[in-house]
Amino acid sequence: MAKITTLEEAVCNIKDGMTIMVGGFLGVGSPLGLIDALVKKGTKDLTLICNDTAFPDRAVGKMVVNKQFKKIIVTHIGTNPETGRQMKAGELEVELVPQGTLAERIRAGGAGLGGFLTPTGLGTLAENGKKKIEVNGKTYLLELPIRADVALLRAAIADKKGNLTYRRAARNFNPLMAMAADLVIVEADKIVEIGDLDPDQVMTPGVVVDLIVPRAM
Amino acid sequence: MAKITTLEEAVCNIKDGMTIMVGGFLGVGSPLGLIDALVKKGTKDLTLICNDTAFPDRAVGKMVVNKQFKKIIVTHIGTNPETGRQMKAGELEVELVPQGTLAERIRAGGAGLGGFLTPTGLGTLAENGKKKIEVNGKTYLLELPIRADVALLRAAIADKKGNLTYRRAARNFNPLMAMAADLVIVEADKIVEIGDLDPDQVMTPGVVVDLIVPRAM
Amino acid sequence: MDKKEVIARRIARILKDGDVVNLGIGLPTMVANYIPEGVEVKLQSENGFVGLGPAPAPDAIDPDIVNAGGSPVTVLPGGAFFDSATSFALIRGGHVDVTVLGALEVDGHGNLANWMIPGKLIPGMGGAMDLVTGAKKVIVATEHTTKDGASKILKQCRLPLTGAGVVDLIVTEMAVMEVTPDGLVLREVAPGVTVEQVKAATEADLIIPPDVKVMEV
Amino acid sequence: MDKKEVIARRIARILKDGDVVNLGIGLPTMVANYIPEGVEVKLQSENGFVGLGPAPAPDAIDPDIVNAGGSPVTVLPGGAFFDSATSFALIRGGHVDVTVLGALEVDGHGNLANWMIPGKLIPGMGGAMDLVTGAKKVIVATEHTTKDGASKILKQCRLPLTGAGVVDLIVTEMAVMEVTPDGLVLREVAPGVTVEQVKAATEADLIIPPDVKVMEV
Repeated sequence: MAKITTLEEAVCNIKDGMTIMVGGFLGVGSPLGLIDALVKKGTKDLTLICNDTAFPDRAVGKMVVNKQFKKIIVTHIGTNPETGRQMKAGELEVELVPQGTLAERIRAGGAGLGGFLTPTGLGTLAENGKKKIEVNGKTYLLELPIRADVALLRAAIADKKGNLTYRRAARNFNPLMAMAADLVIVEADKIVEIGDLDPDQVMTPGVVVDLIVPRAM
Repeated sequence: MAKITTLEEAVCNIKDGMTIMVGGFLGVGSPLGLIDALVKKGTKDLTLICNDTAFPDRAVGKMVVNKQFKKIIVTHIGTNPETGRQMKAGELEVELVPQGTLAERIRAGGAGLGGFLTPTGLGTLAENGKKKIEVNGKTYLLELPIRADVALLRAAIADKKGNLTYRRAARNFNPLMAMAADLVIVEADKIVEIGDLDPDQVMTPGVVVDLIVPRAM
Repeated sequence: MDKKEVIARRIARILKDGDVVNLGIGLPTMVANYIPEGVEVKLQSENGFVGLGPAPAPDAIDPDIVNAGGSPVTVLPGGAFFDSATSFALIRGGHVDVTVLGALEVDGHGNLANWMIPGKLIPGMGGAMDLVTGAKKVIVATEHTTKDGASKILKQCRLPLTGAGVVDLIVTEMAVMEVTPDGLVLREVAPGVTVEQVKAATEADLIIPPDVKVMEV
Repeated sequence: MDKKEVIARRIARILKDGDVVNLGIGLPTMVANYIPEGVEVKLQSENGFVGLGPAPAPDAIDPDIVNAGGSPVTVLPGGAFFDSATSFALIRGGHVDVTVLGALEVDGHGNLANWMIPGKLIPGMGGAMDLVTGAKKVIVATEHTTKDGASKILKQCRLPLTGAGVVDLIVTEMAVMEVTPDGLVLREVAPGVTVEQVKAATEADLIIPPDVKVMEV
């Protein structure tokens, strides 16, 4: 059973040095209240797994500005100049991953797979350090699964068992990350009773969700 | 744009010797009308990719009885004695695949992946002929993607762009197979106008669907 | 009390409130009937849902809601349906706490054979190989001996394996045995059964600790 | 006519009715404005949907509906949202017919560089590496030369690649060029531009067939 709690209590589970996954794409679909609570708490030396670092004044971008990350694993940092500045200054380690590969690595982490073969990135810097495997005369990169200590997600609706739905393009990485972390914390726009969601329309089954907080803003 | 057609016209696309994927789990979620049309047409030497061979009088089980397959790739044949009989008599080649591996192979086929590493089947006959790959000290089997010429699916609702929803446990392999065949034919319980489905509730995007037929029974 | 009922009752008491549990077809399914008051487990069905409920009244059967054996069941409030890849992502990814399966043979090394008898019976592995690989705890529910009185708890499985070294606990009508790194440990004997009787009926070597308990059923 | 408009207009006329198309941020996005009457393309947005529609009126912005650049857009009737893994399954799996991307450099071997300038600008690859790998047709939309007048159509890319040998067609304000196994073929020149002018502005070797056409824009 997922437990309903507050933003402040929820982020107490995140300790210095942990790896966190945060849903969202340029902040759309990110759990903004949880992020603000983390900014306030000042948790540091975190590793971030996220699509991007958003903008300096938005979503995980605020945590970049607040220097809470020692490493980030993302597909794109172009919208947040502070990320690039910290990277160049040697203050932040940045691992850039092709977006489809990042999504699939997170999925593999949640699905108990040891990795997957993708053609993406062949002949580019994305090859570096990766094993190449040939299958039926075609070459692929072996990409490895990725998991986090904590996933921070935004849902549109959560029922009290933790079943989730997402809205529009705010879905993005959220359902994948829900499967791939030891602790899954969801900020939900709306919390409903058990039975209020049609079981066909649940996008993340509640069995993987640990904590739910009502949306902050 | 998906085209709405008849059962008979739809199955004309399936030629002797082709590989077909058929949705369903013990017949639940199988496109029963399309299967009956194929039985009537008598298309033969087919290769089947499906969870199971259902029952002698139900779903793809009827096609087994009608001797339309030269090979089947399934997870389970125990509910259809005719499958076992043909296998023992050397009339039918049977490749048994663990269910999670079959699902993932179909998904990989539709997602452009060259394969994936799974711990399932290690130390069993499922290892046979497969490459083993070690990742971080753990051993996995390399499983390869699988695709078909044609996928035959059952949906609950299709809109006229081919967007699909499935109902209850009739979903099973259908959304995976929708991505993994050159031609995708859907038997839909109900066909609705474009715009009638909420874009959040679509389970298979219409861009992968080719033909829709109204449910036969 | 019937042998099967003894086994099902004992296993039911192992399940903890909140556990996500997958029950195999046959004897394992009976476990659901004996779950203690106040313990709520979430039953996962590998054909694609969590929240599996009891069989419906004959006039309330929904043909799209079946368990992995194809029998009509219900979905409880707060349940959720998903496709086969997601179902096995849950299973392989360690999101299922307990799986209970039957056995043709099981041994002291935690090996399990339950999917084929070469030349005789080849039903297929269905989802069993994934379940024994992915579930956090694997419990084998089996009668202690075959109809002919031969032990099913062997020194070493002779039939093709479903999984190698995967079993945690074996529960029979005579005993509860735990697979440990040191070997198979006898934890409990059924009421009225002696340790000597269990040893005599067991081909595997049993470690007998000083505190063997009497099984509560 | 503005250079960018020339390029966008020319590419728009390449798209066929029913094509699934992914348009990169910036110039490629402009292509959507010039799609000919009677041609309906389905725009895919890698952050998770198909059926991307035009920007909304300022008072009709839905913060959860943005394109891959984070700008507010709309969803057309018959659109569908999905998670990032599904989005890239569509892209990598060959379900996207055409992708249009910008370039920092592109060369006669079909190599494309558009994601970083070492030591200067490292925005990241986002979804570009997957798009060039997976889409059936890769069209580069770029001005022919840099602001300093240097050719962007090189003999060999010097910047880190986004994809190796992936580009099918290059469209600039001066010319349409096709990447073939024999080399880069000049197919069209813009009205008022001579073949000699194109050759002078192009570092790559151009194959000039006898039937170079005048670009219709």
